[in-house]
Amino acid sequence: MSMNEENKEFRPLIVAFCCNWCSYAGADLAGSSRLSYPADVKIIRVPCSGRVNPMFILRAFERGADGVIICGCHPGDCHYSTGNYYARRRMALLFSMLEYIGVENGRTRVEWCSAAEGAKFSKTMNEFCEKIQSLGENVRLGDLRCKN
Amino acid sequence: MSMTQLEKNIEAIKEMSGSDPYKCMRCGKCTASCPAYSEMDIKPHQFASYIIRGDFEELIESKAAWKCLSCFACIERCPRDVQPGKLVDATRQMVARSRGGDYLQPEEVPALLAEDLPQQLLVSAFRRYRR
Amino acid sequence: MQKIGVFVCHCGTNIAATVDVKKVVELVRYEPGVVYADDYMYMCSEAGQEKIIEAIKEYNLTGLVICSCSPRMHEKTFRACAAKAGLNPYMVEVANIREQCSWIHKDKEEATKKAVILARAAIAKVNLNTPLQEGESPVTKRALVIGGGIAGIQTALDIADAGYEVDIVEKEPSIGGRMSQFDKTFPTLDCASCILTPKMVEVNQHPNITLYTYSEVEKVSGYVGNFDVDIRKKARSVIFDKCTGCGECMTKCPLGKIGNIPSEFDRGLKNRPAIYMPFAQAVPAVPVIDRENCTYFKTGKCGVCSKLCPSKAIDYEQQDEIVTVKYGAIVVATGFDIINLDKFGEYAYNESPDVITSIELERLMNAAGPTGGHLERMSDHKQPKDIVFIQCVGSRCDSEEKGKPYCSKVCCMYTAKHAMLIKDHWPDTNITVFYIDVRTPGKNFDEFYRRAVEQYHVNYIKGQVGKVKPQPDGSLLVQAADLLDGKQINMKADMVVLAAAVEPNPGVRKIATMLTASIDNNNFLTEAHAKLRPVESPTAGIFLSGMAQGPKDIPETVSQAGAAAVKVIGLLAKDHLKTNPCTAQCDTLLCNGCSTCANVCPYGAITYDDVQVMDHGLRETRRVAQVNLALCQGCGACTSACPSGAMDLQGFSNRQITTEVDAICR
Amino acid sequence: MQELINRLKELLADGTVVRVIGWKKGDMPYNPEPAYFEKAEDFDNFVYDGFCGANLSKMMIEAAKLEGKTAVCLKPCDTYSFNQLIREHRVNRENTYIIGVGCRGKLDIEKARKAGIKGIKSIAGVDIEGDGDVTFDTIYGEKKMAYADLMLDRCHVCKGKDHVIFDEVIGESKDTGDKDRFEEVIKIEKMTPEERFAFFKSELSKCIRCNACRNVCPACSCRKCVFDNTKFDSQQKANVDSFEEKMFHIIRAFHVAGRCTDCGECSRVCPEGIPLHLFNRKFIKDIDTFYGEFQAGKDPEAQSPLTDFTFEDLEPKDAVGRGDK
Amino acid sequence: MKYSYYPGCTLKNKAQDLDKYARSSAVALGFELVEIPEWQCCGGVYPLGSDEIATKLSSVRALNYAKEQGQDLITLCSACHHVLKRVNDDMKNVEDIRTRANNYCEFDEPYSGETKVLHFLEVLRDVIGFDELAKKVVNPLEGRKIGAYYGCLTLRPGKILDFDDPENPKIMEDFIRALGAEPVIYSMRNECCGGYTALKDPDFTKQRTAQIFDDSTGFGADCLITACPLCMYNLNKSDASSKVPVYYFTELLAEALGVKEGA
Repeated sequence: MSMNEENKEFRPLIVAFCCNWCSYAGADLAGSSRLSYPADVKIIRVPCSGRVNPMFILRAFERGADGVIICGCHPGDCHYSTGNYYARRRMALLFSMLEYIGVENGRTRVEWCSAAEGAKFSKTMNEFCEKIQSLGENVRLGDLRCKN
Repeated sequence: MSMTQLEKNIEAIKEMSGSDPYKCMRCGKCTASCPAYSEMDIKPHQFASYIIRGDFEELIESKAAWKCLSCFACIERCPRDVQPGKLVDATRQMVARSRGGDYLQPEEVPALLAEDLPQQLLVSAFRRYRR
Repeated sequence: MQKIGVFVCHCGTNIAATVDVKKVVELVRYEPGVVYADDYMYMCSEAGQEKIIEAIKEYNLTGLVICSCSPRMHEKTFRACAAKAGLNPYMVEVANIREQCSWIHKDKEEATKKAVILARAAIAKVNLNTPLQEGESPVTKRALVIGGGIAGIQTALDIADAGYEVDIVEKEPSIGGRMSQFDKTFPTLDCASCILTPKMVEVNQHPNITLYTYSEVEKVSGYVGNFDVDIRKKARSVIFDKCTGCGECMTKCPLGKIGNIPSEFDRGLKNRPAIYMPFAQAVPAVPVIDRENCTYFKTGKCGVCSKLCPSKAIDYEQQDEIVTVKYGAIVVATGFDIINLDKFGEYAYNESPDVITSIELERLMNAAGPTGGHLERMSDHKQPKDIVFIQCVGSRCDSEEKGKPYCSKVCCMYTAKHAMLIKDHWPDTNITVFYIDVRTPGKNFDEFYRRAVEQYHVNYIKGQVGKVKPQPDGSLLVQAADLLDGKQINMKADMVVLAAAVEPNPGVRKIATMLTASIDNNNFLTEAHAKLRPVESPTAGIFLSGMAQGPKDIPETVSQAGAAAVKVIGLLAKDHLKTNPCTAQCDTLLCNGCSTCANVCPYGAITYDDVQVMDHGLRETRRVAQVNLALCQGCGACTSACPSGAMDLQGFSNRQITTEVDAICR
Repeated sequence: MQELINRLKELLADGTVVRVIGWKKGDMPYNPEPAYFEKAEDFDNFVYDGFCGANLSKMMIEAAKLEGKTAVCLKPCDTYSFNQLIREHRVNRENTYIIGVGCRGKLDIEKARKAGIKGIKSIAGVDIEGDGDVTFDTIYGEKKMAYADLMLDRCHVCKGKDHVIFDEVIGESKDTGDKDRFEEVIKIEKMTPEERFAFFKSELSKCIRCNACRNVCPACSCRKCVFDNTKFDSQQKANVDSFEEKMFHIIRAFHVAGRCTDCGECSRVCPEGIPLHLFNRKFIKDIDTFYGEFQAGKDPEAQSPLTDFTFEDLEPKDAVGRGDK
Repeated sequence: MKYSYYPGCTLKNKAQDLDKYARSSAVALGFELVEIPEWQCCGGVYPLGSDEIATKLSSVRALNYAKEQGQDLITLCSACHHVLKRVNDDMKNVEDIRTRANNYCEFDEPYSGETKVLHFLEVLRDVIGFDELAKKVVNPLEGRKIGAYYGCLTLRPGKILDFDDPENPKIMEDFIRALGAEPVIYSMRNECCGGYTALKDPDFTKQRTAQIFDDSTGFGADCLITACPLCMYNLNKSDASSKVPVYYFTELLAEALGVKEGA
């Protein structure tokens, strides 16, 4: 498919990690409410935002993702009590590091989204796609060793 | 988080006084403890709310700051660690720094001097009343 | 290599209108591992499931990918379907092409493309799926309740009434807890012992309840359904079966008259003998000897109680005894006490005997209390005319040094109660209450408080007290603020009552550690979910009842006790517990033994053991993580914390998620 | 140094320990290397001077498994690493005898080379007790450098002169810190994203994946590195290789975040001179700013910031763009 | 035992009694007060703004001097005690103040709160011990009922001064017992005398001191002791009907130790 589309306008590739209990359900609600967002977003279901290993995020970027978003239960609402608190620290540090090495801000995002927030989920994804669209293709994060 | 101008001013007072007026829960223990209560036009517990509202002018013009004994009773007993006495000190600083409105002028001193007056009194009055 | 079947659902037109279902089938057919791909109108229907079962049999499928609605909708259905055909249910993955694709996209080409990618990710994942077995663990049909106050009593009674055996462990010589010290209860003003004592008797007589009083939990091991608990029965020095509870020993103990042993139950307002029951209605009605103070134990001389006991029940040689019992569930109902007031010197609690705490006031008003229910000053035994109540002493403080950050919740109501009770008995008393806020959420609560003001004319003043000054004439000068009227108040009082903050029983920290139940900064036990699982600890099989979980009044405690009992009954009703197979697993060869994972596990499911491992022919003893599968809930926090990648999560393994990422980014 | 040698010999002789980990003379006066000493005569080669920068704590992971106690010489900053290893249950404290050795800053021969000193025959003034300049006897004659000018960068941000864990201390230490620990990090933070990217690109592209940083790092003590196991492979090793190649230093820095004591060994051993500590120090700075000051290894009981949280923690979105305000 | 001694301005002048009796008592108790050379006034008040540096420097210099001598620093005046302890706490715990103060002072080695500041009473309690002090008393003050007047600056802020329980102190009462007299406990003992407002509102301080005398004598005190020259001044100025004599605590100490005359 990709062959004949190369010259078309840039469409970002976005990976979304959603926790099973809140944000994945929020995404389902967005779906059943027909609140659309771009097809660029592909969701991976994880049990908890605390399950998201920074390796997964870096892996996605290295494989060509242009943006990665992690969605979890609101702080205080984690199905497993505390998973999102650890995720929050982990992601804060990772994002700050990515900024530090010169990656554009905004390619990564964390959003807390409950099972009832279908509208918020859709709005978040629309915003995020727009942001990535404006940043363009991810070049810097493809190779952090920066050899190429 | 972006701040309003008022919040920025309060932040500066927080910095200067080492005390956070937002922590005040209006229990009044400071006012209950204050030995100089009767002398003060703005009461100790009101310092926090005046600052939060941004009524700096009124604070600066009040007599209260000069009536506080700096006895630390409110600082010691405040359950919220607001330490109103420090806000009072900050007010004195605001006055001194903003307009040099010192409460004590050097030329007043000779008339006030008593023979057995200890140096400690003069020194501390100068510090408290003046920049 | 897996043999995967892919089934793409039309969901009527729900999917098919936006996703070219046929094209999806064509495009995924040649994905690695896929041996069969087909579509159908309604995959979840009877006929759709039949189609799946047939394909599994015909193509010997080892894995399934269903491209349909959300797994939250039908994952269970398709897993059951796979199981019907003899396939492990955990070999099924669902690609969500409805909620997360067809319903939100309009462009058919785009939606089809995305559906294919989602299918590919699911296929890649199934390639790495392994069959998982739900574990089973048996359930011991007996519950332990730690703490014999109203919370523990109610929980135990409810469990016992449902037909299960319950043991109560209480560290004091009698059950009854704080409530037994109270005089009356709000908002109805019924007498506390009138409603509590019958329950205490019921506990004692219930065939399903065993009481361990004067006992403590010593050690806990095991996990939900299978706890082993060591209980230390402290030596009572009185033979339980022989004692008739006649009380002769207590009346004759020489220390009762001349000794200076403050009664714990009466909060030191009265002394007690060395052999004692905390109070007259104690359950069990068997005294204990306080060995630290007993003359016989100190000097070897005396022995009056032994000589006088008509049933020869005194045994000075008795030793502590440890019993080990198995339980399926444990309820923590360790209750509360009030804080130490040493840090509040400004209220002169330590200087003046006429400054008392609310619990002391309860004792002073109680007909069975040290003054026989007559309210008097401890200094001169005169009846106080002017009484000042100070609220929030040690509650709502900012720093740990000062007090507690939380609202103790019960003080506003019991102070209104105290005020009204005093006015009922001695109407000419002047009562002033200094408060910061009066908090009365609860049924009939605000009405109760208003009654104190409107009918009893209790003087409520908004403002805290700065200092209580004992005066040369024996009165107390209360220096306070009236914030609403803008006044500093200096008033004389005969008695000052402090509403001291509540805090969890100090022993709870040790117990929580033994149970691996988490505890917050204030030593309150944490619930598994603040809203949805309020009576369960995050540690499976541990339940919470009463003040141990947070400040609450008696009605709330009783309802929470009942709720905890229901959860226990629900657990004990099962013969076996199914365990979630999507649990963490530790690769012992990779584990560093660093404990990082155990630090983030919310369920205490990870322990560390020294085990023998063979690593490249080398036999070594290593400290490695072990996951207790009965406790693990599969959140995966450990996997992200593990630096070496030794910890992995079944069903959501590192490789599975990585491969999904790869498939999406391909 | 003689006092240290005497004491070590004594410990061996009286059976307190059965071996010692210290430094032995290298082929040049500026490259001593870590070594085991088991007999009195081994000490003929023992050296402890300004060039003994190596952090020996990591060696204790294996050494403490051996029969009998091992004495290890640790400088003040090394003891932080050792403490961190205790926290992670990686060393057996019981089997370790810690000699806290004095330190007045460790030296970097590259500094001399950069100052144009070549053809070194011998070096004087690097003894642990002295406090004068360093004198190089070179084939071009005698050259002098101030001790501080020759110090490793990491010693300019010294953690202090105190050993945080030891059985005994021999020799005096000096706090050689005279620079702000985060000065370099702040400098980078102040660049534009493009400049930052260019900077790291030029640095990281030098990496030859020799693994020296990983091997020397006391926090990188996994039995098997995640890059060497197959836990994150999706299909085959080839894929992983490229991932590993590209992301190695970021992932490594993240893995040691909250555990790295900032001992600076990674940068010291890098044959390409990549300032790898800049990654670790960025994490440390962020942790300090976001969650309160934390020094790994200071208190073996303290909870690591990544396995801890507060309800009011900073949101990830507020962790970035801080420089823009 | 040698201590660095910071007398402060008032003790060199109006409160010479406080100073001289302390010196003679110290000799009798076997420790030495070595006056810091060229000390400067502490300012009498801890700086009002936490961002002020200059006003803290005289204290920092005195503290650093004691550190260089390897001695603890003793004060007698309650104001000096208050200021020195608070500045020392800043130097120990507030990085910004520490850095800036050190930048000004340029000591050989930066000062970061190493010196231990002790009030003379703390030395009696924690080093000598009140039981040991009692043994050295030659003229026990038997039959005297003495009220300790603490005031504010010796006690508060309690956390930083770490002198005694600020609401319910007992160090001076224990001291009185050690001298053989009976302490009188009354609640005004830690309430402010009016302090420096005596300069402009002498009537107010008179109200305060009257309350102090009323309360203490109500409980039976026949005299008061204090450690503060300013309290002493205000109490002496009182025209309360209940007024009783006020002494510096060191004067009674010297008397009990039998060294008052030679002082």
